[in-house]
Parts: sequence; C-alpha cells; structure tokens
Amino acid sequence: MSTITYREACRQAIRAALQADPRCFVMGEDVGRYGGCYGVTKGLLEEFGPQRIRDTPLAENGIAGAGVGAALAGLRPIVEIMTCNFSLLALDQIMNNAASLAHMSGGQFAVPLVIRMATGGGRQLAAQHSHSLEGWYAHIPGLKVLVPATVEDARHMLAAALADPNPVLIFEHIVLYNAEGELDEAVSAVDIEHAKVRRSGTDISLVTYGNSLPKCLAAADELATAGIQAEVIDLRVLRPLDSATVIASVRRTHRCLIVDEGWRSGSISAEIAARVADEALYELDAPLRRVCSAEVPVPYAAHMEAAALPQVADIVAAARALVSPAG
Amino acid sequence: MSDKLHLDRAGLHRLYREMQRIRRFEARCVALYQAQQIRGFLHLYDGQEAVAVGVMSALDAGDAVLATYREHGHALAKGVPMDALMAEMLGKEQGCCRGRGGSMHLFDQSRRFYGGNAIVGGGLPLAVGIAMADKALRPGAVTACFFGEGAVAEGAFHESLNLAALWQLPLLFVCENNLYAMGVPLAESDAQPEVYRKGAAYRVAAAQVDGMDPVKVAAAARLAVAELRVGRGPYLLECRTYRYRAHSMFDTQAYRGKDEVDKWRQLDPIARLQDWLLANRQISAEELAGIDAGIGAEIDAAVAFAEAGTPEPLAELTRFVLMDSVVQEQTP
Amino acid sequence: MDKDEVMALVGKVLAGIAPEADLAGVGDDEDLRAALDLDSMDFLNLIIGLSQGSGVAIAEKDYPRLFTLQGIRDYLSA
Amino acid sequence: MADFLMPSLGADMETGKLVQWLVKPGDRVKFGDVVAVVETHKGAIDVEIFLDGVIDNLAPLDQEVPVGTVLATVRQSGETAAPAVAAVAPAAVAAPVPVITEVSAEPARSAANVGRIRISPAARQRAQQLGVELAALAGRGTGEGGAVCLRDVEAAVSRHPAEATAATGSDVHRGFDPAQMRQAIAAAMGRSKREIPHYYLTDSIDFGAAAQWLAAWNAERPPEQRLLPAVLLLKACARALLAYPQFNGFYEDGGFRAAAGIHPGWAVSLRGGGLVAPAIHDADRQTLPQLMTAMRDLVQRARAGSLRSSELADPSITLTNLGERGAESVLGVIYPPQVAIIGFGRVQPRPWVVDGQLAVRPLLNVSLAADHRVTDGHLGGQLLAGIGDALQHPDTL
Repeated sequence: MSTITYREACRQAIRAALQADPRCFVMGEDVGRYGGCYGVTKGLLEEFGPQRIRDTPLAENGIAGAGVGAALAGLRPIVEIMTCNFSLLALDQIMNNAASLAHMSGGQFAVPLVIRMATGGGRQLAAQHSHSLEGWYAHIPGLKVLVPATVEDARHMLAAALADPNPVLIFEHIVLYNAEGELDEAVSAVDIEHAKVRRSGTDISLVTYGNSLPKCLAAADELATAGIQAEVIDLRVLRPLDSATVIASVRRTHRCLIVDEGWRSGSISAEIAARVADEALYELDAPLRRVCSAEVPVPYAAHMEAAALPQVADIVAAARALVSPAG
Repeated sequence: MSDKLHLDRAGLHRLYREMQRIRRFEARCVALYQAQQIRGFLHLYDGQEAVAVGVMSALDAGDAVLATYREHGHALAKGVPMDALMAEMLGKEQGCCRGRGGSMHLFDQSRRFYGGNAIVGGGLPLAVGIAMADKALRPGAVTACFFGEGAVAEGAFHESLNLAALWQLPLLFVCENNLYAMGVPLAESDAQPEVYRKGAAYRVAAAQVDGMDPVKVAAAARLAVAELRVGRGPYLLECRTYRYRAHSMFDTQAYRGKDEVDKWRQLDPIARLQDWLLANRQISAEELAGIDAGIGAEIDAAVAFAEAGTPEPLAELTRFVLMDSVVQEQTP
Repeated sequence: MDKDEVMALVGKVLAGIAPEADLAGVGDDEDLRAALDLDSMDFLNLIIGLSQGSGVAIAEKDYPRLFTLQGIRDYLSA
Repeated sequence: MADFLMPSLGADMETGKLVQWLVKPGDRVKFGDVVAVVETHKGAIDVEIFLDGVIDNLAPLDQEVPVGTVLATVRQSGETAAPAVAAVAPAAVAAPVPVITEVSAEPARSAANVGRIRISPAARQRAQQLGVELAALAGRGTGEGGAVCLRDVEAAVSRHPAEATAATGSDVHRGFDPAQMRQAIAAAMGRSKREIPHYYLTDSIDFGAAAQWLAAWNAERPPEQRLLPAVLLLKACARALLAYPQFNGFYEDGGFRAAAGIHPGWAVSLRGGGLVAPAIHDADRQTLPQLMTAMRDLVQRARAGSLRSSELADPSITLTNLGERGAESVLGVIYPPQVAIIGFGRVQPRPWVVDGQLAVRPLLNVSLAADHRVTDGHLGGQLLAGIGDALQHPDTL
C-alpha cells in the first residue's frame, strides 16, 4: 500500500502505457511544455520526447479527429481535451466518426482511441469549465465512458481502455486530482465493465460515480450514526452501464438514491432511475429519488457554486427522507 | 492535352476506362434509384470523374484515401469491387459495408479506402491522423483526402491544414472545386475564392489545376505525391471541376442557368479524352468498343450480384456497435 | 372408548383425509397407508384426528403401532 | 374503469371457465381479494383480483374463454357510480356521507389518498404474497409521507396472522378432471423435454442428524405441532437456493430471470392421479412451524381443489419428495419456465462409512434436474452439497 494523489495515479498510468507500447502517444493542448492544464502530464515530455508527448494547437476538433485517424491506421493515441466543455468543439469527430465508423463500415474498422478529459465543478471555474457532460456521451452507442473515482481506477483504467478496440472516453474530475488514496500495489489491473459496491449497507442504495463518490461515502458515514446503513455503488463505467450491480443492490436495500453531478433533466441519473423502475419496481419500498446539480450554468461565486452542486448534506437529507419512519 | 506528363498508351486507356466505369456505374444507379431499388441520398459524381481518376493514377495500393458523400467514383478508382459497391447501394449483406453505410458511407479496409463521410469537412482531421500513423509506421505512404470547396469554410479544413503543415505530414489535400456548395456559389461563401491560395497562409505547397482534364490532374498529382513521398510536407491541390447534375438526386437548380451547365458539358473529360485518343490514333474504334463492352458486362454482373444479394439478418442489428478486436491494419 | 367408538372415529377422520376410501374393504391387519394410499401428511393428519377425537396422547415413536385398524383399536381402547 | 381479465395462471394455460363468482355486482373489491373460481385444466382455482374498487358487469358462468377475456369491470376510486347501481340504491343517494367505510377506522394520514392506498411497490407485492389485505394496512404506513412499506406489511403479519389472511370460502364443487390434468401435464412435460436441455445430478445425504433432531422436537409436542421430515427438506432447499439463486427463477425470452423471492412449488400428488406443485411463498423467511402450517394448508387445499391463482403462477422451482413409502430416488422433469427441480427419495437405513468405520445410517437420495442453458453441473453439485450441509445442522434451519 502506498498513498498517492489521483493526479499522480493518472500520470503513472500514462507513463506505464507509453513504456508498454511504442504505438502509444499523448496529444493535446499544453500536454508537453506546460505539463498539462491540471498537471497530469508534467515531466512526461522530458521523459518521452515531443513525438510521444505532442503539444497541439488549440484545435479540439482537429486533434480529436487526428486521434481517430491515427487509431484507424495503427497507433494508440491518448488524446487529452482540457475540459469537457471544450470537447463540444470535438463532438463531431467523437460522435460522427469515432463512435460510428465501426458500425457504418460493417465492422471493417475499429477505433482504439482513448480521450481523456477533465470534468466537473467545485473549483470556482464558472460556467465554461465546470460542467459534467459524461452523461451526454453515455448516450452515444459505439463509445465507452469511464469515470474513475478512486486512485486505483485512475491508475489502472487507462490500460484497460487502451486494450479495448473501441473509442473510450475517460472523465477525470477536477476536484479529485488533489485527492489522496491508498494504492494497493498487489492490484495490477481493473475491469472496465462493472460497477462496484464501495460500501455495503442494508437500508438504501446510493448510486453514484466520480467526485460524488467521496460525497456519498461521507454521507453514508453520517447516516450510519443515525442508524441508517447505506450501500454505496460506484458506477465506474457509464457506458455500457452495469445495471445488474445497481439492480442487485436495490434488491437488497429496496431504496435507491442516485447522486449525479450532471443536470437532472435528461441525464444519466434519469437513465439509471428508469432502469431501476423497469427492472426492479416491485423491489422498491420508497420512491426513486435523485440528487443532481441545480439546472443552472455553474456560477462562479463560491456560495452559489456550492449550492448548485450536490453536497453531502443534500445526500444525507434525501436518504433520511426515504428511509426514516414518517413523522 | 498536357504534354508535361508522359503517359503510355495503356496508361491513357486506363484513364479513359476508369472514368467511363464511374459514369456508367452511376447512370445505372440513377435507373435503380428511380426504380426504388436504391434509396436515401444519392450524390452523383457526373462531370467530376477526371479528379478521382487522375489523382488515383498517382497513388499506390498502399496509399490511403478519404472522400466525401459524393464518393462512388473514388471508391471505384481506388479498386473497391463494383459488385460489392452495387450490393451496398441496394442495402445488401454482400455490400462493402453489409448495407449499413449506403451511398454516402462506402469503406474498404483492405484497400485503405477510409470512406465516405457525410459530414462536410469530417474526413479532414481523420486524414491528419492517418498520415501521422503512416509517417510513423509506413514510411513513403501517402494519404489523399478529397473534399469539396464547401468544406473550405469549415474549421476542420483550417485546423487540419495547420496540423498537417506543423507536423509535416504526407497528406495530399484534394479540393474538388465544383463551384457550388449545394446551391451557394463559392464567391458568396468565401472571401478568398481561389482555394489553392489558402495553402500559403499555412505554408502548405499548393497548386490549381483543370479538373476537367484527367491528364493534367494526373500530372499535378504525380508531382505532389513525389514531394510527399520524400517527406516534403503536405500539399494542397485545387481541381476546378463541375457537376452536371443536382446536388443530390434532384433539386431545382435555381442557383445556376442551363447555359452554364451546357458550357461545362463542352469540357466533358470523357468525351474530350476519347476524341483526343481517336484523333491521335492512340486508340482504335475496336479497342474503344471493347472497353465499353467490358464495362457494360461488369455493370450487368454487379447489378445481378447485388440483386441476388440477401438482406442482413435483423439479429445482427446491434453487431459492430462495439468491436471485439482491432482488425489487422494493412502494412505495406 | 370402546372398539365401535374407535372405528367410528377412524371412519370420520379418514373421510376428511381420503373421502373416497372404503374402510369396509380394508383388512384388520392390513397396513392402512398402503391400502388407502396415505402419505406422511395424510398419516400425520390421521394421528392428529385420532388424538384429538379420543383424548389419547400418541407419541411419535408409537406410530408403527397405529399402521393397522387392529393396532388403532388396541392402542386407543387400551 | 378497469377490466378484470381471465388471468394466465401458468405457461400452459390458454383458456379458463368461470364457474363461480364470489362477489356480486356493486361489491367493493380490494387488491388481492379472491373474487371468482375458474375451472382450468388443472382444476378449479381461486382467482384473485389485483384492482381496488367496485366490481360490476360480471361475465356469465360456465363459458370457456381465452386468457385475457374481460370477466368484469372495476370502478375505481373517484369514478362516478354506474347509473344502474345508483338506480337500485336510492338509500345511498340519500346518504351523502362515506361511501368507503371499511378502509380505516382511523383517519388516513393523507386525506388526498383515501381511495387508493399509498403503498410502495415492494410492500404491495409482499402483502399479496402473504395474503395481507391492503385495507388492513391503511393508515399504518411508516414510510415517507405515510406510505405503507415492507416493514408495515411484516408488522401486520406478526400482529394478526389469521386476521390478515384473506378468507376463502366456497361451496362450489371442487376437483380436478383427471383427463384434463393428464393432458396439461403431458403438454408441459412434453415442452420441457423438447426445449430444456436437462442435466441430472444425484447425491446421498446422511439424514441421521435431521432424524434425531426431528424425533426430539416431535417427542415434546402434540401431533398437531409435530413436523414432518419434508419441512426440513423444504427449508434446507430454500436456504441453499439463497446461496445459488441461479436455480430459482425462469428461463424466458432467451435468458434467465431470477425470481423475486424463493417460492418453491411443492409437488402434491392427488388422489386418483395427477399432480400439482403450488408455491410456498418466501420459504427461506419462514420458520419450520410456519412452513409446516403452510404445507399442511397447501396439501389440503390442493386436494380439495381450492388453490389460489398466485400459488399456481408463482413457483420459482419445483421440489418433489417421494416420502417414506416412495422409491429410492427420483429424476425430475423441469416445469417450464422454471429452470430446476429437486427430488428426494425415501429415507432408508444403509451401510455407510462414518469416521472410517462402517455404520448403518438413514440415507436420503437427493437429485437435481436443471436447465443447462442457465447452469452447469459444477454449480448444481454445489447446490446439492448446500442442501446436504444444511441438513447436518437441523437446529439452524
């Protein structure tokens, strides 16, 4: 066991990938000299040189598309998009090419491309750097969408993503970069198929991912002091969604609260709720409920931002309402 | 005709035959469309054949090609078998994409034909990436990316030109300037309607060529490809051409006059090459008849193959959304 | 309880368990379970009925003594 | 207005004949009430209704109709009375006060929800399984907003088990037509053998510990409180199925769907031939005396031909026990869409090696027939071992 930051875990993952496969390279805005907008790739230019840590112009669509082409023709690119808000400039290449080529070519082409991007709010970066768009991407057939929430997943999901023949999007939460966690050296790989039970409980299932995971774990601690045993599910992968793990948990607890930093309307949380209602309605002993971000572009001012994003107290209150006896 | 390029008799015949294959293949497609056997959008290349055939004559089998939604000609010229193309047009499992792509999404992995792209400018960034990979993995290989002049207004064009120049990629940008983006004339959409001049801003070597003359296109492409093969950066080739027909199967063509179309028809690449070959005794009437008969037989066979094809079982609907493995990339 | 009362009780209890059974055709020493196709649940119900109807406590280890009509008569009228 | 339809009580039921109505037009019915008797090829079945409201337009008796045919209409809360009812009940018009008097003596927590009880889906299902009338739960909800939730249903059962159980009563002639039943068995078993790739496993279980424990238990109790060995087998199976849920469910639409609870169908052979295997609901959660009561009740009603529709529709696996006079072992045929059947032969003394010494022990042969599309023999072996293990510790069952 060693304690490292999420950022360092991401960096170790990239370094290991570059060492393991000469076809692998990193490309993105300020990944080289600057060391990455969030410092993830710091030091890698010196170690691997400019051919493999490739600074690009500010051209999200161009570099995403170049990543697709390079993957088609035999390389294993890791494209970094600074923040998922910027990825909208690359959406054409991600959706119309990366996600569609395999199917529209009748299975002739695979696109083994990895795109990493920062997501989420909580650093007062306001409305063009704080949004959680992973749920949007999870709408698109042909993509895989990963949301590492632990240092272990940050360290090992990349290798699994690179080994996958499909385009894989990895969303790293900006608040998690500084988070520290225990990394078990005995673990050398993780899957990118299954959700995980991060804490067992009997009274309610908290279904979440990303930076809402530590919030849910903190909420579960608090609920435990009130005698409520919350089970916490870390989705880990938003597409394909592992509903089986969620449904199994709901069968145990009969209550489900979904916590998602994305907006509520038309969100991944809505998708999960629909699946639970579809597959486990008769297991439910309380309404399906969600804690999501307020439906506003994330504001700058600290108190406003905090109010806009899901917080531990919101999760605790919603869970208590679903579990506690009335009155 | 141009005398800058030495083409032997067989080479000239090949240019003629390839253009004629495309035109007659598409003519049959129109008939099948009107008989409702082909559906969806159908963008015809009628008039522009010299561009694809000319550029492709300068490429090798190991070179990569990307095109647009008007790509029947590029697919045929790149060597994609006509029966697989026709089966694709009819939506059959035997089609080159199992009937999933249709007219706008023709692909052939084994021939490095990266398609068909129905997003204007969508193929350009892809071409950058393919050229990056070739530069690393397949020294000497070249990527040719075809696009219309409408794509020049897209950000993807500028991003791609910049990236290719920055990284000195073996990428041939082929702009097929047929003067209209659907109905908008170039002069009304671009402040600089001389497309090749845009290369200079990115320090990309560029040239403009008569896209109605296959020999001139072939000569210009050969020159450009020679530069690319030795690593001298990307190249922008603007081919001035014209489509005789509507943007897709039919439109009112209110944006241009009939006399304009007639004027361009006088410059028809196939008719002019045929006349020139006969006048210069580079082909006999018998040889010409033989070529035409061969093409007719090939098209008949392709239609028969396509009509005999089967629809893909519905059970396979969601197949190939996610792949189980990476298809082996072709290495030269 | 005399023997006739015992037989009347057996008839009443069995009517609730195996309504179609005809006791007249069953020999005194015949195993009732085989003769009337009684399974474990039927037999337990017979014991319950006999015990409640006669007021006699019947231990489980004594069940084999009640497999025949003769045995039942002996056990309950003893 | 909602329709009450001829229910489907099993994969092999296509039609049914309405033979008795247990309600009359204008009666108030509640979710889970037994309202009619339907004759099927498996005999007469008590049919429950899963609607709340006032029943009307009862279909005539003695007609064979397809599953899904409307048998009656149910006017739900908030809908105005049908004109016919109002016309024959002028007194009700004169009295504007409560139409619904039986819902609850206490004021409901939510006045807006008088007509339809506020209850979670899980609690509704559990109430149905346990035969708890929803009306008995009104006003007792402790969930959010006063909703009835699982714990309230369970509390109701422990409070008044007898009162909570839905009453059934019928003087209609009950019974099974042997020829029809034989046809139904033939159809289901034929389909099973055609479609289900069975595999079979058998094992021997030392029944000594269980027999000893049972003798001690029964010695202290009057006959009506005694347990049969079958109850131990049932509970041991339920316990093992908890650990191996892959055997407890259904193969449908090309895939396995685990059942919501452990509801073993207990095979009951009928006098005069034939067989039914009605469900014992949530066998894993019941004590041995509860299971004994449930089994006794079920056997009696099965033979009397008064099973409830949910008992026929719900079995998630079948258990068959040949009993003390049965054969040594049985290899069962799966009842589709179930995916397994567990069989027990006769317990008999056999030479057996215990601690390296030859001993005479009461042995029990257990068998499993399971669907190879869902499980393999390896897992099946673990299931049987689990049953055997459970029977070595009868005091924990």
